[in-house]
Order: sequence, then C-alpha cells, then structure tokens
Amino acid sequence: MVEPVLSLQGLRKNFGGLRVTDDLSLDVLPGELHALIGPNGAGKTTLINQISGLISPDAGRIVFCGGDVTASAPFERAKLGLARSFQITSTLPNFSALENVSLVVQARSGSSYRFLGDAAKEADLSSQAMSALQEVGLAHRADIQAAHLSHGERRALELAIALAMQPKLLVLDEPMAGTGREESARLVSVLQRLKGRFPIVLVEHDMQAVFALADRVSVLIYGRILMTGAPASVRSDPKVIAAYLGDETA
Amino acid sequence: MSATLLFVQTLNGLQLGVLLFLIAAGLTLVFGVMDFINLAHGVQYMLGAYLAVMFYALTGSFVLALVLALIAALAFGLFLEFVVFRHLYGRDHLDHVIATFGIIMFLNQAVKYLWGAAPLSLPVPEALSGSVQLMPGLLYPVWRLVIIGSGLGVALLLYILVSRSRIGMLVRAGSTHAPIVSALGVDIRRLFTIVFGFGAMLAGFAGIMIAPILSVEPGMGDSILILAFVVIVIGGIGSIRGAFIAALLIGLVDTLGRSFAVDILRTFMTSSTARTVGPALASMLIYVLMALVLYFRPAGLFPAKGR
Amino acid sequence: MADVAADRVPVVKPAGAWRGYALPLIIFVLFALIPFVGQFTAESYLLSLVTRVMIFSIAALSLDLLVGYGALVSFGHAAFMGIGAYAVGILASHGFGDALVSLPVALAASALFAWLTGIVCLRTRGVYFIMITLAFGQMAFFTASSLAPYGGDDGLTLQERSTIAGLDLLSSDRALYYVTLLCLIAVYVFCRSLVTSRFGRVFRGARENATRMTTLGYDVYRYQLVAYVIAGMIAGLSGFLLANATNFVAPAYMSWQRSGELLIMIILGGIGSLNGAIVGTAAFLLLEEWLAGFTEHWKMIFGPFLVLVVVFVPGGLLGISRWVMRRLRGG
Amino acid sequence: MLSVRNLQASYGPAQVLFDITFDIASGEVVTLLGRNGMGKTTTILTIMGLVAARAGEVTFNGDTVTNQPPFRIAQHGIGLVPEGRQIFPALSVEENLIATSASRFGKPSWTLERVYEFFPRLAERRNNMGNQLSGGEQQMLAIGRALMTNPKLLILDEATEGLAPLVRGEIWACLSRLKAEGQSILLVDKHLEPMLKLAERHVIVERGHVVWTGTSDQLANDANIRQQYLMV
Amino acid sequence: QDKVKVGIIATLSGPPAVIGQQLRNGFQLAVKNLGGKLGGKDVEVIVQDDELKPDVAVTKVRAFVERDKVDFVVGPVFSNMLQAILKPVTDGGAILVSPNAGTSNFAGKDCNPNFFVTSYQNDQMHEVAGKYAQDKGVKTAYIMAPNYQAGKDSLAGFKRYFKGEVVDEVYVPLNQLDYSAELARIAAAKPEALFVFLPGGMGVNFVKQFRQAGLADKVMFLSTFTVDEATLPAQQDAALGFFAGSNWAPNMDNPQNKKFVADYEKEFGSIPATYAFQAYDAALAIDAALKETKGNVSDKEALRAAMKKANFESLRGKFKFNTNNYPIQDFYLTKVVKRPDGKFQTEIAEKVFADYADPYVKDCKMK
Ligand SMILES: Nc1ncnc2c1ncn2[C@@H]1O[C@H](COP(=O)(O)OP(=O)(O)OP(=O)(O)O)[C@@H](O)[C@H]1O
Ligand SMILES: Nc1ncnc2c1ncn2[C@@H]1O[C@H](COP(=O)(O)OP(=O)(O)OP(=O)(O)O)[C@@H](O)[C@H]1O
Ligand SMILES: [Mg+2]
Ligand SMILES: [Mg+2]
Repeated sequence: MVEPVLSLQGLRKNFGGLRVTDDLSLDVLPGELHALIGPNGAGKTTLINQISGLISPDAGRIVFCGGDVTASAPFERAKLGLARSFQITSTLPNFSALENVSLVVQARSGSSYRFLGDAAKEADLSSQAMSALQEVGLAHRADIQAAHLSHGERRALELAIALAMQPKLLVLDEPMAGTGREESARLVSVLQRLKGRFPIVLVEHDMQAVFALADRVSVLIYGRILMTGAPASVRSDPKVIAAYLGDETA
Repeated sequence: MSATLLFVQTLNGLQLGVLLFLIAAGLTLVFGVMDFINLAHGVQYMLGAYLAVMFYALTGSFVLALVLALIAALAFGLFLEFVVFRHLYGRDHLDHVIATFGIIMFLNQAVKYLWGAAPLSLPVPEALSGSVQLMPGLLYPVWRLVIIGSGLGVALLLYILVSRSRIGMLVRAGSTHAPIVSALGVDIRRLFTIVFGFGAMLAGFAGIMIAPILSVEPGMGDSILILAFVVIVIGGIGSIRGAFIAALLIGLVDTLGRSFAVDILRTFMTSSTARTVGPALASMLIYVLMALVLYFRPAGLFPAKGR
Repeated sequence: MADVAADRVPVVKPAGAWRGYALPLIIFVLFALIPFVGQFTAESYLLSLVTRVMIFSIAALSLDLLVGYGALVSFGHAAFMGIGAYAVGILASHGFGDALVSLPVALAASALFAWLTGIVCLRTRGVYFIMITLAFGQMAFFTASSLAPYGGDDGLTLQERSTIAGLDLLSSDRALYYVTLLCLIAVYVFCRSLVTSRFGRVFRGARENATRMTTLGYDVYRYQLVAYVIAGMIAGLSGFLLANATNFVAPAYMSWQRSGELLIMIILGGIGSLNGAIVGTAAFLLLEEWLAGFTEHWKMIFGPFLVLVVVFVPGGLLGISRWVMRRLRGG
Repeated sequence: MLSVRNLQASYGPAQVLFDITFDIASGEVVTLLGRNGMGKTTTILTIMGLVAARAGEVTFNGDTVTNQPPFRIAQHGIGLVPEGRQIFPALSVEENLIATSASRFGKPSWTLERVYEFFPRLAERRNNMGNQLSGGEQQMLAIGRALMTNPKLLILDEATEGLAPLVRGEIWACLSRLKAEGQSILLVDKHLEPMLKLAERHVIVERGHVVWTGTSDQLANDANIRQQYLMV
Repeated sequence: QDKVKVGIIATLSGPPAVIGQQLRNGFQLAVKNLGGKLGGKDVEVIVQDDELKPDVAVTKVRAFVERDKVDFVVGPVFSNMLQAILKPVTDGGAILVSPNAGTSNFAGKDCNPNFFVTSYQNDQMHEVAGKYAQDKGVKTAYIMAPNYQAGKDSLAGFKRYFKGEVVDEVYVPLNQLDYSAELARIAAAKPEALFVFLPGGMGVNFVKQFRQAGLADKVMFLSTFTVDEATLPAQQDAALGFFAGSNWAPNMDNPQNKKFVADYEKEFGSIPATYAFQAYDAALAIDAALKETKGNVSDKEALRAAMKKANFESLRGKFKFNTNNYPIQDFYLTKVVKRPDGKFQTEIAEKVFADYADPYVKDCKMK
C-alpha cells in the first residue's frame, strides 16, 4: 500500500445550514490523475479551497506529503508544493502573461526580499516562465496583459501558472471551462504529458477529457463521495448516470 | 457619577449618534451602494445649512426655509452629478477623492465669499424651542428630540429603499457590474443620478436640522465628514443598518468617554494628570474604537453582503 | 471595493528607458540650478520654498510607493513626517542637536510606528485601510498635541538646525537645500529600483490579486508590512528635514488635512510612476504659493483646477505629458 | 430580425473585429463558432453596445441600434447571458432575477416561478448572495436573469461553461423548447454536436472576419471546414 | 527706499478666517484713515494667509522679509503661529508687531527687542474673569476650555485670582461640536458661575446649546473670546447678558474709538471686535514710531526705541509698552447687549484692573 500524497480525513464544512463537505475522506496516490466529478454545487470547489487552505474545514484533517497541513496558511502549503488553478479565472490582470508566470518561478528560486536589481532582467526567471507558456501554447501572447487575453487564453494562463510551480500536487478546477475545441484538445495532451510527473486532481465537467485522462474517478454529490473507481466502472454506474452524467454520451 | 447623570449622558450619546447617522446616511448610500467616495458630502451638508439660513432670512419661516433649502440642495446635487461625478463612475477611487476634494476647496471658499467668514446661525423654530421635563431635574431641549426622531425616520426610509426596493437592488447591482445592468435594459446612469440627488438631499437635510444647534460657518463640513466616514467604516460600508448602529456606538463612546474618562482615570492617578491625559484619551477614543473594530472585523461590523 | 487604485497600471518599465528617466533628470537638474538663479532674487525665500517642495516630494514618493504600487492608500502618512520631525525637536530640546543622533532616531521611530500600526492596518483592505491609517494618524496627532512639556498644541521651536558630527553644516539655507536635494535623489533612485526589484514585483502582484499571490506561496502580509515600514521611514526622513527647514515642530504636521494633501499631491501628479509624485508635489505647492499671491480666494481657482485635471486627464498631470508625448510621436 | 453588417471594433489601438456580417431571422437559432480569441465575445459586446463599433451597422427589427447605449439596445428586446456569468455578487439569487426583470412586449412568458421550476437548484439557494453560488449555479442564474427580461432575441455566450453534463443536457433541451416557442437565439458555445442539432445556421469567425456561413447540414458534411476553423 | 512696507500674516482660511479678516480690516482701516501713509511715508501693505499651518506661515514670512523686504510684519492671530514665525521674522531684520497673540514665553525669558504686542499677554483676559468672580464673592465655579495650550493657560489664568471652589475643570477636544455631555454635568453640579474659553465656532455652538438647555438664567456666564463681535452675529439673543473679560469694547468712550467703530461699520458692514481694534492700534504704533524717526527704517536701533515710546492715541485710551514690549493697560468686564439697531455688541460693564502689567516681565532681560 503506497503512501498517499494527499489524504483528506473526515472533512466537514458547513455554510450556514448548508452542508457542503460532509465527512469526506479521499486519498490521492502518487502519480495518479484523480478526477473529481459531480453536479453543480456538489462542493468540489469548496473542497479544493479547503485543500489549498483558502477555506478552513470545520472538522477533519488534511495530510499532504506526510505532514498535517490542516492548520497551515495557503502560502505555506504552496511552498510545500501544492499548486492549484481557479475555476473563476484568477490572474494578475495588469501583469503580462510572462510576468504572471515568472512570479511563480521567482517564488521557488531564491529570496524575494531583494530590493535592488530589475527582476524582469533575470534571465532564468523569464526562460523558465517562457517554457511553461509554451507548454500551454501561449508563448506568442507572452507580452500581452492578462486582462487583454481572451477568456480561453486566460484559462490557459491559469494552467501555465500551475505548471510553473513544479508542484508535488496539482489541483485543477475546471481547466477546460470556456476553452474551445482546439484548446481543450491541447490541454488534454498537455495533461497527458504531465501525467506521472506528479499527481493531479482534476475537477472537470468535460467528460471527454475526464474519461480520456483519469486513472481514478471520484464522484462527489452533496458533499459526499458517492463512489470512487476506474473511469469505465464510474461511467456505467446507474447512480452516477442518474445524478450526474445523464444521457451524455461523450 | 450619579445614576441620573449616567442616564442623561447615555441619552446624549444616543442623540449625538443619531446626529452622526443623519450625516453618515447619505454618505453610505452614495459610497457603499454606488462605490463612489464623495468627500464633497461634507460641503453639501454645509451648503444645506447655509441655504436654510439664507431662505429663513428671506421667508422668515422655518418650514419654508426647510423645503426651499432641500429643493436647492437637491438641485445642486444633481448639478454636481451632471458636471463632475457622472464622468467619474467606475473610475479609480482616488479620482473620486481628488475631484471631490477640489469641490470641497471651492465650496468652502465660495461660501465664505458669498456669506462672509463670520459664523451664522438658524434659530430653533418657535414651536419646537424650549425644553421638556423628561424626569425630575432633567430638562431636555425639544429640538434634540426632533433630531432624534428625524434620524430614526431617515434610517427606516433608507433601509427600505436600499434593501427592499427594486431601485435599491439595481443600484447595488450597478455598483459592481454597471455595464451588465445596462446591457440588461436598465438606464444605470439615470439611476445613479437619482441616487446622487437623494444623497445630496440627505446631506442638506442633515445640515438644516443641525443648523439650529451648531454654528453655520465655512468648513463646518470637514471635520464632520471624517466622523461620518468613521461611522460608515465601523458599520461596514454599504450597510445602512451598520451605519446606524455604528453611529449610536460612536455617539455613546464619545459622550461617555468625554464625560467620565477623567473621573475613571482619577481613580488610579492624580487628578491633575487625569485632567491632562483624560481629554487626550477622550478625543482619541473613537479612533481607538475604529482601530479595534477593524482589527477584529476587517470589513466592519456588518460587512455589506457580497462585497 | 478592495481594489482601490487597482485599475491603474503602474509604469514599471517605461517604453525606452531614457523616456522614463528624462523627466526626473530634468527636474533634478532644475532643482540643482535654482540656487544660482536665487542669488539674483530673494535667495533664502526661494530656497526655503523649493526646499519645502523637495521635502514634501520625498514624503510623496514614499506614499506613491504604497498607493501607486501597492494600492495601500495611507491616509495617515503625515504622522510619519510628524514623528520624524518630533524626534528632531524633542532630542534638540534635551540638547542632542546632532543629526548623527536625531536622524537615526527619527528613522527608527517612524519605522517602529509604521511596523506597529502596519500589523493592524494591513489586516484591512481598500477603504477600510484608508480609514484605519487615518485612525492611527489621528492618535499620533492627539498624542503630540498633549505633549505639554514639548509645547503641546503650540509646538516647539528649534533654536538652530541639527549639527552633523558637531559641525553646523546645515546652518546655511544653501547647505540644507543641497542636502535635501541629495536625499530626494537618493530616495527616488531607491524607490525606482525597488518597484522593479523582485520584492517590488511581489508587492505589485499583491495589489493586483492577493489571493492569487498567497496560493503561489507568497506571504503577502509580510511583504506589505515591509513595504509599509520602508515607506514610513522615508516619510520620517522628510519629517527630519522639515523640522530643520522650518526650525519648528508642531502637531499640525500630523493633521489629517496634511495627510490628505499628500494624497492629493501624488494623485494630482499621477500615481504609480514616482515621477508623478514629484511633479504633483511641485505643482500643488507652487500653484498654491503662486495663486495665494494674487488673490485671497485662490481656492476658488485651485479647486476647479483639480476637478478639471481628474475629469479630463485621468492619470494626473503626468497623464497630460504622456498624452502630449504621444501626440508628438504620433506626428 | 437582427442584422449585422461589416462590423468593426477594437480595444484601444488593437483592432479585433474587421468584417463581421450575418443575420438572424425571427425564430431562428444561429451560432457563432471559432477558436479562442477570434472575436466571438467581442462581436456580441459590440452588438450590445458594450464595445464601440468603429464601422458597420447593427439593425434590430429594422431600427438601427449601432452604438446606442446598451440599455436602449436591450430594451429593443435583446437578452444577454454574458461570458463568465457576471452575476451580481451583492444581490441574493432572487434579487438577481427580479432586479432587471421586465416584460416589454405583452404578458411575460418568463416569471420567477417558471425560472425556478426550470432551475430547481436556484429555488433552493434563492436567499444566498450571488457570490456564494457554485460556478454552475452562477451560470444557471445568469441564464435565468436573461430570460426574466423576456427578450425577443436571447444571446448566450458560453452558456453551458462549467455545467454538469446532466444540467448541460437540460439546458440544450430548454433551448430547443425555447426555439419551439419561436424564441430567436444567438449562441456561442464549444459543444458542436448539440448546436448542430439545435441551430439552423452557423457563422464561423476567424481573426475578426466572418469566414464561413452555412446550415447545419453543410457544416456537418463539410469536414475540412470543421478541420480548418474548428479543429474538429 | 521711499516706501514703508508692511506684511500682514493672518489666518484667512478655515473657520477662524473671520478673526483674521477682522485683524486685516482693522489695520487697513487705520492706514486708510492715515491717508495711505504711515509716519508720513507711503505704505505698501501685503497680506498673506498662514492657513493655520506653521510651516506655511514660516514660508510666507520668509517671503515677506526676503522677497518683499518688509520693514514690519503684523500678525499673527494664533499663538502657535507666533511661535513658528517669530524667529524667521526677527532674524530677517523686520519688526514683528502682534495685534493678538501674546504668549508668556515671549513676555518672559524669550522676550525679543524686535517683537511688540499691542493686545495683551494671553493670561490677562482670563485673569479678568477670575478677578471679577472673586470680587463678586462667587463661591463655586465650573471652568472649561479646549484641550490645547491656550486652553490650559486660560484656566490657569482664571484660577490665579479666583480663590473659590472650582467644582470641575474640564478640557474638551478642540473644535468639539456638541456640548450636551458637558451641559448635563453643569446642570448636575449647579455652580454659581461658569467660566469658559471657547473661541470661534465652539463658542457659538456652546452658547446656543447652553441657552437651549435652559441654564442661562441659573448660572453666571463668564467667558473670554467666547462672546465677542466676531461670534455675536451667530449667537444673537442666545448670548444676551453674558460676561467676558476684555481690554476694550466698541462702546468705549473716547473720540478716536467712536470714529473707529463708525468707520469700521461703514467700511465692512460689521461691528469690530478686539482683533480689529488691536490691529488698528498696531498701525497707530508703527505710525507714531515712524513719525519719531522721520520715516527712517534703516536704523533699527532708533526704530525700536521709537516704537517703545508708543506716543499715540490708543483706541483704548491709556496705553504704554512695558520693558518686555507687552502693553500696560486697563482691563474690563464686558457684557453682551442688543443695540437699538438690533445688532449685538459687548459693552463695558466695569473696570477690573487698572494699569495692569503681566507678571512674566520679571523674567525678561530687556530694559
Ligand atoms: N461562501 C459561501 N456561503 C454559502 N454557501 C456557499 C458559499 N460558497 C459556496 N456555497 C455553496 O456551497 C455549494 C458548493 O459550492 P461549490 O462551489 O463547491 O460547488 P462546485 O461543486 O464547485 O459546483 P460547480 O461544479 O458548479 O463549480 C453551492 O451550493 C454553493 O451555493
Ligand atoms: N478587454 C480587452 N482588451 C484588449 N483586448 C482584448 C480584450 N478582450 C479581448 N481582447 C482580445 O480580443 C480578441 C478577441 O477576444 P474575444 O473575447 O472576442 O475572443 P473569443 O472569440 O470570445 O474567445 P473565447 O472563445 O476564448 O471567449 C482576443 O485576441 C483578445 O486578446
Ligand atoms: Mg466549482
Ligand atoms: Mg468569448
């Protein structure tokens, strides 16, 4: 039995009366791409927010790389190598795509308490950032301000940022949302390439992508894990079809 | 400190609170609801007072003066909105600050230019002058009670307007997503204009109501403005309820602090030092209060939902 | 609500380096030449006026650092100036008239104040930050006003300017003038490099999207605190100079009106460019001096002027110059 | 009913739309297709008057609405479901629906009740603030909000983004029901198959130019067009 | 040069502007009545606003002495401004004449040969109120002032002569608006007399609220700078019958004063307050000095000597400079009355001090 990279143990989260995470336990194993699907409002994003530390659970533990991080701040988790993307795109609007990414590189290479010297001129920062942009096919837009990118392009940028963190665990909240065919296809191939490098938690409503990529799929409904299993078994499960998939034959 | 004194001071505290709310109300409306920092609110309040004095001199009737001044204040507010504010919606807060600061400079001087630098005053309307016996040995000026009443009235009106009425909804929506509101078929501009006019009128109203107890002088709006900001920030920007409660809170803290700080300090230091430290503390108190509140509730007591 | 000033794109890498530095160069050269012009007119008046401009420019620069690059709109910035000034005044009144003592103390005191208040203030955002900084500014003000032994509200007079290592180098207005100019240039250069540095980048990032920055692994709060302390110290420096320039220290230096003016200065010049801070300060103080010269009602001119600037040239006076530049290049 | 002629638009100096021309007949469903960043959203924004048209003309039921203020254009009977949801965070779900609701042409076919029965999830969360909704719930709200204006023409920009397959299916179903009721619709979406079923005609946008217009059958049968512009 | 230059520095912006204007008007009226001349020489008067900001004041007076090369600087209104400008002015070689602010330090240990005061030493007006209360055998007094230096001096001044019981000594925040808290305490304390020093708007607010609270006919109202011609237009009946300590009143019975008041009202449409008359006297003092030196301003030594002689007809009657260049004069208790024409002014009630000099003079080196 391999030691899980991330293990959620009995998480609970209520918003007022509403139970959004209900005694939820989940393990993410090394190298796996673990897809998390479920109806809208099932609690996926909330779960991710708890994993990345933006929301603290009412009860339960979060263990990351063997250490309990339930109480630690988002930036500490990020330092430990936990990267995430946001469902509602969240970038630095007035920074160029390149700057957006190279800030990430800077975070893990050397102190940021340097008051002199132009960071933009630091070659290694820019080059690493550039390669991340290439991965998601945004290199040609490197100097455009994030605010001026089209919606789909911004989604791509989100992913590039996550990649640049060279994370121990990558959590993606609907990376495909709003990306056109071509981009979706590209993202899928990118993720294909990344698979194995580090474990990935993928929240996605794009079933094509999910079933193409996932090693394991967990279905989240009303804050509970309905089932976890191989893609094939999940997609054919009547409960899942009834609650989520519907007659979608993708 | 005797019980009656405590009671009186509490009453006074509430009264000061309502006074502050009267001024803060318009500010929260325009600021919280429309996300527009209107520093000129203070001078609009001053203008209200001056207009009342002027119209009183002309008509000799308080009621007439009140009505005319309100109308004038409204008109002026709309004028300002038309020539200045309307160009600044959705702009950076700092643009609001500097523009409205310019208006402050201008009006403070203009008022001095028109009415002179000497303080003026508005007599309490005959019927409401004098004081009533609240309890043995406790006389209370009627006009203060009137102010309290009108303050409560305004509070109610605003609460309904903002959180119940459709206009309120639209304006709240517009404050964050003006283009979308307009893309859904609502003339957001006109809406903002209306709200602004209303805000200006509220400022004017506050000025008129307060004129009979305060001196009407250039710059009378400046320090009040700061207090009003303290109120709406403690209350939570955009929350009428918050502003109301915060106003009362500040009124109480300030009044009680002022009247009992020295006595309390005397209990553990020489009365001469108490006399020097006490007032300094008293005048700091509301700021200390604000700092404390914001430390524990960084978005005020009643953070406006969704911001 | 949270993003005060956030939709302003700070000028970090000016297109073609020279264009970014041409303006400050011209300004500094002008400043350097003024005393020679001054000889033929009322020198020490001119000097004292321009010294004042430079001193406030230093404070404005530090404020622009916070406002223009961090969206931290401090409405209590005058307090730092005041603390710097009082450090000089109080020490002098106890016979420590030497800059080698008073300057470090001034810097340390303002830094400490910035650190202590920053811890609290930086928990809040946007307008809440504005008001909480105001609160601490006011507390400093009232404290100073109640310092009976140091003149309380009346303030206290410095018998002479700070000595430097025992030598009264600052006694001549000219000397003070050039010392101030040096400080200004130093501060400018420092700020300039700070905003493009690694630290500056993180600081700017925090203003754009704090949540994002934390999930990238940055402790936003600490970066902002450091920046706040730095700004406070710079303002403290300007306070030190102000005390020496006026030979006088008073609570009025810390009033909220003064904090407001500082804000107006940088906004007038155009925030987030550093150059704007200097231009705005100069414009504000000189216009004030000039207009006040020929009418008592100068505010009736100055007020509308401010309004016009905002309404027609977003980005302040610097906005105008940029617009002109573009026109020229556009042909 | 809507006709767009040689529309051009730009963000500041950067021109994005060069030559957009297409029509929507009453009761018709038309889609805008194209890869990311090609100008679909911009086209919609320009129609709505949210981005200024540099040149060209937009007419709706015969009236020229080019560069009119957005609210005027909307009042002609266009309901927008903007890209990225854009629901009002400071309003509750119910308020989001009521605030801009209108029935400009006779009796409203869309009422609160109907929207709720359509999106039961919204009914459950009616008192939550807009910003407390899940991504998908926000999307439903955005659609409901547009329907509440009882528009003649409904414009949906990426309306199924982030919706669960089930809900997505429902939305498609709903759209075809709307179509059945004679509702004209302009669609931007990435799911080609349902759109082929739903829409009569498709307009492909490439770098701000309309490069292809045709019926579902034409598109379905013309593999290399799909390959060239849509990578399908 | 053949011209005398005088720079007036006064607070002309913000609420206290009214005082600054009185000061300026008073001086300019004097120059006008002297045919635009001082000591027979044409005079150029330059007015500057100190905005109540010390550093601004310093810059402005530097402009006076450096750029405009003035021979005299007249002003300021407020003590804290005086502290700021005295050094730059006197170092700059000009003579500073203060028509209002007269702090104790410059009367005593920091007294300065180039600094003259035509008003009073700050404490004295308050001492008048204290002495009066004492003479009238007042047993209990409630005293109140703003929480700043001048405020503390004022209460100290009052207590110097008042030996009865001070039931409470209250310092309110500067520019406080609402006094209901204090009024409640006064009502509870039931003192025989109330002494307040609440200049400008504070005074207006307090007096109105004091009257509204119905205390006016229960407590003797003693004050300084709280009910004067600058604030009476706003206080009106509310202040009727209230007392104040002063060195002058508009109804003072001597020909030059009658003319002054009449001219002032004609010129500016309002009744002059002490600020105006003290500025007027400042002009007369300068005029007299220049007559003495035949208009020679270059010989500062002679000029100072001439100033000290002060042989001019002061509007307050008897007047001379003490060795510290502060005046020796009579002080009065004044009372607010309504004039037949419906306007309000203060009038002399009784003389409280005769030929009164401040005590600080003993610390002053000057002879
Ligand atoms: N701050 C909040 N306060 C109250 N309720 C909230 C808050 N945030 C989320 N919710 C509710 O919690 C539930 C789960 O939200 P969440 O965003 O996790 O859903 P989700 O699984 O991500 O849905 P989607 O797939 O549509 O993004 C939703 O019903 C939402 O309304
Ligand atoms: N606010 C803006 N400022 C500047 N350029 C912009 C802005 N919004 C979009 N653009 C640019 O305009 C082009 C078209 O953008 P648009 O959003 O219309 O594309 P789209 O077809 O909707 O793409 P997507 O499918 O990703 O939404 C893109 O190149 C984008 O970079
Ligand atoms: Mg989600
Ligand atoms: Mg789009």
